[in-house]
Amino acid sequence: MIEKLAQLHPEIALFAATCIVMVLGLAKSSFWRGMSVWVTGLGLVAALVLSFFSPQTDGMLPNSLPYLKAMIAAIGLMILPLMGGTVDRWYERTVGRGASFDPLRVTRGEFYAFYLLSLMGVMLCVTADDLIWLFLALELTSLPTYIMVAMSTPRLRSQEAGVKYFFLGALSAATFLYGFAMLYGATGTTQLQDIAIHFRTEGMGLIGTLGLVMALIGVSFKIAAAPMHFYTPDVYQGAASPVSAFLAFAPKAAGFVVMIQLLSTVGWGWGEHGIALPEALRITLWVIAAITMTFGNVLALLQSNAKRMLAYSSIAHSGYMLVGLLVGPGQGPIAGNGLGAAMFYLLCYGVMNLGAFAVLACLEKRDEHGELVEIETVEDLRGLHAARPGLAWAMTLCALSLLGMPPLLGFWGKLGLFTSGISAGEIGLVVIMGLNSAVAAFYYLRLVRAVMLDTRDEDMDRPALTDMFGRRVAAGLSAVGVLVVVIWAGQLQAASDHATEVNPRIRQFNERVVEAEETPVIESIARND
Amino acid sequence: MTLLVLILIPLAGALVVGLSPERQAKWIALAWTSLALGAAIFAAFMFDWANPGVIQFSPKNHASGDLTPLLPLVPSLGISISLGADSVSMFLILLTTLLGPLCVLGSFTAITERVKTFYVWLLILQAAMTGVFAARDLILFYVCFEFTLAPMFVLISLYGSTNRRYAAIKFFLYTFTGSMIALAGLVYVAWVYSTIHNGAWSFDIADMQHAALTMSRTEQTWVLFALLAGFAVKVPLFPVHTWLPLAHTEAPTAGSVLLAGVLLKLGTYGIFRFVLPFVPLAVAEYASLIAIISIIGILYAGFICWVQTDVKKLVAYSSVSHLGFCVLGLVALNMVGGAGSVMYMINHGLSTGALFFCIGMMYERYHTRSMNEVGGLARRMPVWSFFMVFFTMASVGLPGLNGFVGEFMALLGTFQSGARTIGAGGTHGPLGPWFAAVAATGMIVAAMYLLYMVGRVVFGPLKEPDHHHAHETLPADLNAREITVLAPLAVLCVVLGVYPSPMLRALEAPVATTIAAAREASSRMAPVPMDSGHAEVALIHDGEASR
Amino acid sequence: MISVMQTIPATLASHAPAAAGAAHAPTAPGDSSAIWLILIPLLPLVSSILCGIYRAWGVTSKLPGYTTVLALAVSFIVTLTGYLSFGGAGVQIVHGFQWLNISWGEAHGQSLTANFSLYIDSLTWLWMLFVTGLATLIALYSTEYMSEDQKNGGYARYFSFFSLFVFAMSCLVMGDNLLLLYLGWEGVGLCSYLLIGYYYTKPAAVAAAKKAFIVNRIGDLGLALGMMLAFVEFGSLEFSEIFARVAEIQATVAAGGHVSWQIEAIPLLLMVGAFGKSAQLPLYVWLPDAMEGPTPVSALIHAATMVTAGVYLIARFLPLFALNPTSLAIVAWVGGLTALLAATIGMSQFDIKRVMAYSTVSQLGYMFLGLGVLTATGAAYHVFTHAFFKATLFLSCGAVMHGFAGQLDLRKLSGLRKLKGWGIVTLAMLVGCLCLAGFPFTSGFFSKDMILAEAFVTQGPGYQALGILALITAGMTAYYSFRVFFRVFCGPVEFHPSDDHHGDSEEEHEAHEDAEGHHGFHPHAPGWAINLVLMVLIVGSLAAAIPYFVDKENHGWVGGLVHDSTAGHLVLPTVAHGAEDAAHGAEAVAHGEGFWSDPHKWMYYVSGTIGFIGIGLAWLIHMTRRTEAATAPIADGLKNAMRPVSTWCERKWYVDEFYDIIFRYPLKILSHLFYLLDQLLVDGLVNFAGAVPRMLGRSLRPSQNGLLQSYAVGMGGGVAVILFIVWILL
Amino acid sequence: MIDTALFAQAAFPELMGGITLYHYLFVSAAMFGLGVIGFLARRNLIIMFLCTELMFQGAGIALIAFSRYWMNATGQVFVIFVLTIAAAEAALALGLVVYLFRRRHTLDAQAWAELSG
Repeated sequence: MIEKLAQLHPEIALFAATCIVMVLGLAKSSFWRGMSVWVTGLGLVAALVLSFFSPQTDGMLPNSLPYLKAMIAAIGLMILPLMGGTVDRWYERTVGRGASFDPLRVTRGEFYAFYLLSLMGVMLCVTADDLIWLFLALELTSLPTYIMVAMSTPRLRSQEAGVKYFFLGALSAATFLYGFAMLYGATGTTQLQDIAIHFRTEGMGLIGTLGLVMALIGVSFKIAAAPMHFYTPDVYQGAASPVSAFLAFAPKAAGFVVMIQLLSTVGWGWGEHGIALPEALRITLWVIAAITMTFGNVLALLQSNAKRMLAYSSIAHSGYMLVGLLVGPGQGPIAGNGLGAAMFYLLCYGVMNLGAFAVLACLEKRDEHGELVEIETVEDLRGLHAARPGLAWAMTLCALSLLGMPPLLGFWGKLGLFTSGISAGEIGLVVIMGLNSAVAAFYYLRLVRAVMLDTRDEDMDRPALTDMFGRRVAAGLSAVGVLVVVIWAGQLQAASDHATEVNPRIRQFNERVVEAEETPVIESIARND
Repeated sequence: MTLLVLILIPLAGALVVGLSPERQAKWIALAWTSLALGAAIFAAFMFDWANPGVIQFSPKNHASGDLTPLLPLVPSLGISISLGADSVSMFLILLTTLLGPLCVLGSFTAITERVKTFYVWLLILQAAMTGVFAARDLILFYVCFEFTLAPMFVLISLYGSTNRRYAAIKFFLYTFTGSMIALAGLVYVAWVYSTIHNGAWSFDIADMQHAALTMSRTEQTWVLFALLAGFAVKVPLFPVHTWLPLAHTEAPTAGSVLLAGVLLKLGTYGIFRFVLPFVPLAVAEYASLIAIISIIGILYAGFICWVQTDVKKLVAYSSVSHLGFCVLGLVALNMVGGAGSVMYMINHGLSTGALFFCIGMMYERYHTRSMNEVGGLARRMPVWSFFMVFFTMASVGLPGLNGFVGEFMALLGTFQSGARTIGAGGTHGPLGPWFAAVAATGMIVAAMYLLYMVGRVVFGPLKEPDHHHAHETLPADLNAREITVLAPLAVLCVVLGVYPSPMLRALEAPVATTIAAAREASSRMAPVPMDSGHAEVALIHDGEASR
Repeated sequence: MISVMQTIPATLASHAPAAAGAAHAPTAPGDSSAIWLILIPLLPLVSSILCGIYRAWGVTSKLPGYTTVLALAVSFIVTLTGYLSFGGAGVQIVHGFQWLNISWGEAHGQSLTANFSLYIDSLTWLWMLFVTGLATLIALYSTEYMSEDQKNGGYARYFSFFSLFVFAMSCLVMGDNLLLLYLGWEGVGLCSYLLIGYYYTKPAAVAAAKKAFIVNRIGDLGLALGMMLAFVEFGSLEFSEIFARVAEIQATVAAGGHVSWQIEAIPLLLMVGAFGKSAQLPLYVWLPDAMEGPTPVSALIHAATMVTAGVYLIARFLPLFALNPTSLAIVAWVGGLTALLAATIGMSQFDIKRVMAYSTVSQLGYMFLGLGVLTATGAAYHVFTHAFFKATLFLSCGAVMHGFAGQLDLRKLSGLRKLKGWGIVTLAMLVGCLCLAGFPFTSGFFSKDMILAEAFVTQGPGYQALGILALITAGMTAYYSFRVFFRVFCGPVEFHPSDDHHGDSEEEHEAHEDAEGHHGFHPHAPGWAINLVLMVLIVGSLAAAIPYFVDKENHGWVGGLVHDSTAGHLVLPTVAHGAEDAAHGAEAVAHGEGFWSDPHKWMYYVSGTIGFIGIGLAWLIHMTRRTEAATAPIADGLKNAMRPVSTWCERKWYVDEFYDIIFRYPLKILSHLFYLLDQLLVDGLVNFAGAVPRMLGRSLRPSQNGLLQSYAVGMGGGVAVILFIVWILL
Repeated sequence: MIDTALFAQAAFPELMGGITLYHYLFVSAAMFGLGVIGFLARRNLIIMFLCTELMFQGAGIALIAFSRYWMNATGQVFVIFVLTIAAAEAALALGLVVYLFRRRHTLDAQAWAELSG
């Protein structure tokens, strides 16, 4: 039991930080309330450090803990400076001007608590090796985000986004719960290992397959894949930019990890090369990936609103990562590993997407009611290079990296997907991905041109820079990351390949089954308790 | 190591220019590009011309003697920064580094606002282009090949003329889509390599060349069309050329010169370096198709030039027509054709680049490119007219100047390829005399449209736009700076026209190695019967080699 | 790049140039190659560059003129000494430097070598003598003729192009391989473009220059393809190798072998190049328009040297042509028909330079006829004599034009003979016309006679009819040459200066003219340079008859030269035609005795009488009862009588319009069509491909209508569809 | 010592033997279906939330049925967690609905359609 606990050290660190932050949030002196951000940061750093020491699990992805948890903590740390000043900035100002402090009105503590809880949920998904654990972890990831979206800005549109996100989230939760139920029904256990073995020995059966597919589709709500993508643009537009940035990474990471674990119960030992998913599942995922990519890119073309455009682009990027999932661990020791490529792309996407949202978060303008509001449309971004060259260069680098322009990080992520896609023989999907990134080039270039190349005639009101210094740090971090992380691209790719090795025991099991040699059922039941 | 220095100098220059004040930007840019040129010439001295076919300047590990990469980038995929150059790359690098300083010098008065950004991106573009020609690793080649898009996009968008935004977007998207498909083809070949070497990936050009030969004919056909999709757009070959006239008319002078001088050569260099060695069977089989496309391109673009009123669009279409010859020479699959097309790449870079300089100088004075508004400038600008007529004659392919050498050898290569049955001079190959005969009519069309342009712009009664007033800084005719831009190009045109044999000598070895596989494949096919008239290829046996 | 050039030769010196002067050239190889012969092409090049530099410095004195004359004179002297010291049967191969060589194997056909080196045999001496000689004279003539343009820098530009032309012509004639010949070929094309377009402010001149270059380019295409086929066939471009191969083929042919059709195709292609350059039937349209250039240019390029390049090419490769008798027949017939056509047009022109231009085309027709009927000697000799007397005619027309402010219309000039100072010009015109008409014992008479005689001797398809046609043309030539002489130089004195003066220096000239008013205008007689040159040319034209009598046994001095050169040895494939198989060229055995049976004998008298008839007719029509310059009653009467024919002749048989309708306009429409196609279809397709994602986006957009329930419907529907598909696929 | 397995069997005398696993699955599927249809059809936010609860309970019933079928307690443990999560969502949903009502004074889902396109 103790060694099981060792796997949860990072989560424990986060949980401790959550408790402290909750309390600090209500402190009387504004200094201590301000400290809640730093405690969150401290918690994340602790989690980052502890995650490197996390041992090997016997779940579906045995040695995925260090890489994935470190990635989640690191990207969480990069998003944190962006989060500063999202909630009750006005209330703090009024308190600063002497109004009496009313603990009920202060929400900053809860906000950071929710942030930490959600990240903890994602980490729990990584360590999960049981359906119940998965269900709880997924719910823990998404429930805090519903609230964060609703409370992110005092404007009406955040509430609308919150409503949509909550209700559709609940619908998807019910779907994948039902899927889990059917999986449990088909195999009699909720341990992923045993489900895998059961699928190996008795095959999947109707309920098993339908259950797995329903679970996959339910979870694909988190990564905004094809049928479940409807909420994304409205929620990203409604929520404040920092929260949208968070939404673009955390649930997506949780979604992908859970889908990998679910898919690895079935294993990639099928198909004529023995490296593909079962035919029905492969075709479904193929169709979902293709539709997701195309929907995301095609709809983003028409957008004049930058946040909606980045929302659609996040759908498209999920489509690209699905290609990696479809390919699976591949049979080559390293390069053919689709899962590794997908996880490495997730890291790249986390870094570069953050920058785009950060630049939007940095700028404010007065809307028709006269109050300061974050900028949204591409029109507001025009001529940024004249006023704020630093931010303009950050947006350009992130947009070009999202596009896949070679020397930047995005290209190396996409290259990993290309090589693994082709090595698995999915040339059709790879060509679709190529064409899609060409279509994507159009709207990313519109961003680059608006920011770098257009000039702004003076009479239009120029968006002012917010006083939140943290947001500019986040933008800077992301821009530098896009340029500098390329140097360690090799090591990171290798680490993510190593992390996504499907449990050798299952793998040998797969091979053994391929030779159709029977394993004694009793031995598996005995291990059950 | 020297090649890495060649790439880093322009990048360092870009950094320094970026930090320097706006006024000195152009002089610093000139200094750095000249430094790059000096380094390139020094590298040319160091290059061992005795055996030009060998890849030089790349570090060898002492034990096995084969090439070790400079700096491993993504070890799991075998991607590394490995540089090396044979004589073909050497010449193209020299062309790039020569055009660099000239472009900077040429745009002193042309670029007045946002000068710093212009020179920063110009230097980055030069670094990327040098990188392309020096890369021995496929992904490094692809990275630089793609990265030339960004500076060009900025140069056209910021410094172009009327509808530059549309031109920039179209240029970027067109090439980007093509190269995405080419990437799929290249990765496929790398994957074939990994299946042979049980999972060890490598993107080194030499390794992939060995692996590519084991591909079956159908695989090679798919890879051929994938690679062609990417490189044909860059050349540009006939159906995919519509971005070039738009990009040229909207690009600033320096942009146009580099676009015509070097960027178009990326496509032909790509075909030379990757398509011929990687997919010899498919090239041998589809060579006649590619030849037909390039011949259509020659005549089609030639006739279009004849009815143009915009000078820059005319010269742009002429590049489409001229590069048709270059590709024709490549697919002739013999030494004369191959060497001719490489010569053509360099000569076209010099003569068309110079033509764009001349048009740029005229544009600076009269702010119009339409031949209806301006004409008979010989009276007003005699020195400019001399250079204009000189470079027109070079690009028309007048013997004694450089255009002729490339054009004649490409045509002779096409003529003799597949004419082995006629006589001793013939070689095995997919094309034949009929191809050369039709392509040669392109020489007449070239004379028609180029003399039409010279007749309208240089000769004839003087006609100046009505609102024309003498330019404040520029004298009526060329000043010293402008002459120093054009003079070296003119001298080179003459030198390469009169004494190209050392260059041809240097090209023999690399061209031989590149076309060896494809030529051997085409000779295995039935020799093209001369009197059958059409180049119908009968396959003796299928090149199916099981993996 | 430049430094690379220096480093490369240092390490590459090992590649010795291909063995020049291969042992098995048809005639014994000359002794050590005299390197100083390189001076002949080099000097004009140097003077061209010098004049270019003068132009850059804005020199306005006559310095460029004199530099050119000096350079060409020295070059002529070098040619003369070269001829005198080497002139013999031998072939000189003088090696310059490696121009173009690349090799891909050791076997015979596996290397392309083309060097800047000279191949000098007797044919070359013949050509170079009159090229450099005439060039020097005409250069001297132009120093005065072009004097008005000294101020605006045109002078230096003119002489730079002039000497560049001579360089290109010498490369053409003395080239050691086909590629150098091609360089000269296109070089003279370029120089004729630049010189015709000398008065570039006149749109007509620019159009004429463009027309000349493009029509020449069409011819060059034929030459290029012929050259490539020759390389593929013979494995090399060098003359020594080619003639060696031809010798072998001649051996097989003599033994009754059959010549492959590729070898037969080579002469046909080379012929196209010759027709383009020497303005023969299909491609002659550019020569008459080339008169837009200054007159000395017309004299040198369009009468004496450039147009003979075609003749030189066929003469040089006569053994190759002989292998394919049909090609010779075509050459003969094209020559004959061109001569006839040009003569008919020449008779009806009023501009004396146009008349001379058409007479050049006609005389070239004769030369090709001569080559066609296998008398290379006759053709070469006619080239030699024609060069002199045509130059005389052109330069005297130039003197008239120079004197009368650009007036060239024979209806506006009359009785120049009686004006003071015009004696030499009249004499020159008279001698020129006599030689042109083939007046007995003039040089023209002997050279044309040899060609006419051969037409009746050689057996060939319809050669007799061709001979008769040639005789009729000879009559017409006599008529139109003396028509010009009588109308312009004889009869009542009357002259009207033309308004448009040649060249762009109109401003000063208007001032000069209006001050004087119409009758006050007095022509300024030619200066010393023009008169001197005309006198030399008169002597030259008359002296050109002398070579006919020297070295009698192989038809005169020219015959000797031709016999020693490669053109001398002809082997006719016996299969082609006629029983008579003896190699005809050299011996011309008179197969029957009797006066009428030997064409050579009766041709003297027949062509002489035809010449007289022509001159008499010209006198009758143009001199009797003519009171003023404008009208000649009988001529005008005759013209109205044959109304349709004369107008057709005057309108140059509408050939230009015919070409426009057949080629230019359809191509123009085609290119507009292509441009439209390019913008609509090709670009349209690309834009459509660009718009597809946008359209797809617009159709999918309603799915995001903001309603919570519609999203739920989408999601639920999606799940149901996927489950259904999976259920089916299971 | 009574064998628990037998005891369970005994609790269902033959008379009621007719009810098999598939009846339960049918009921749970029906509840799940009704939940989805209710979610789509009704416009009131609270009703829609109740429909999601219905779907959760549907899944719960399925779990209980399977637990009975596989004779192990995992299913029931799962249901307990499902109930806790459902409770958490209920708290959150009602909090959200109250907050919305105060802002928009209506519970109609159609009211929230500002963000679109």
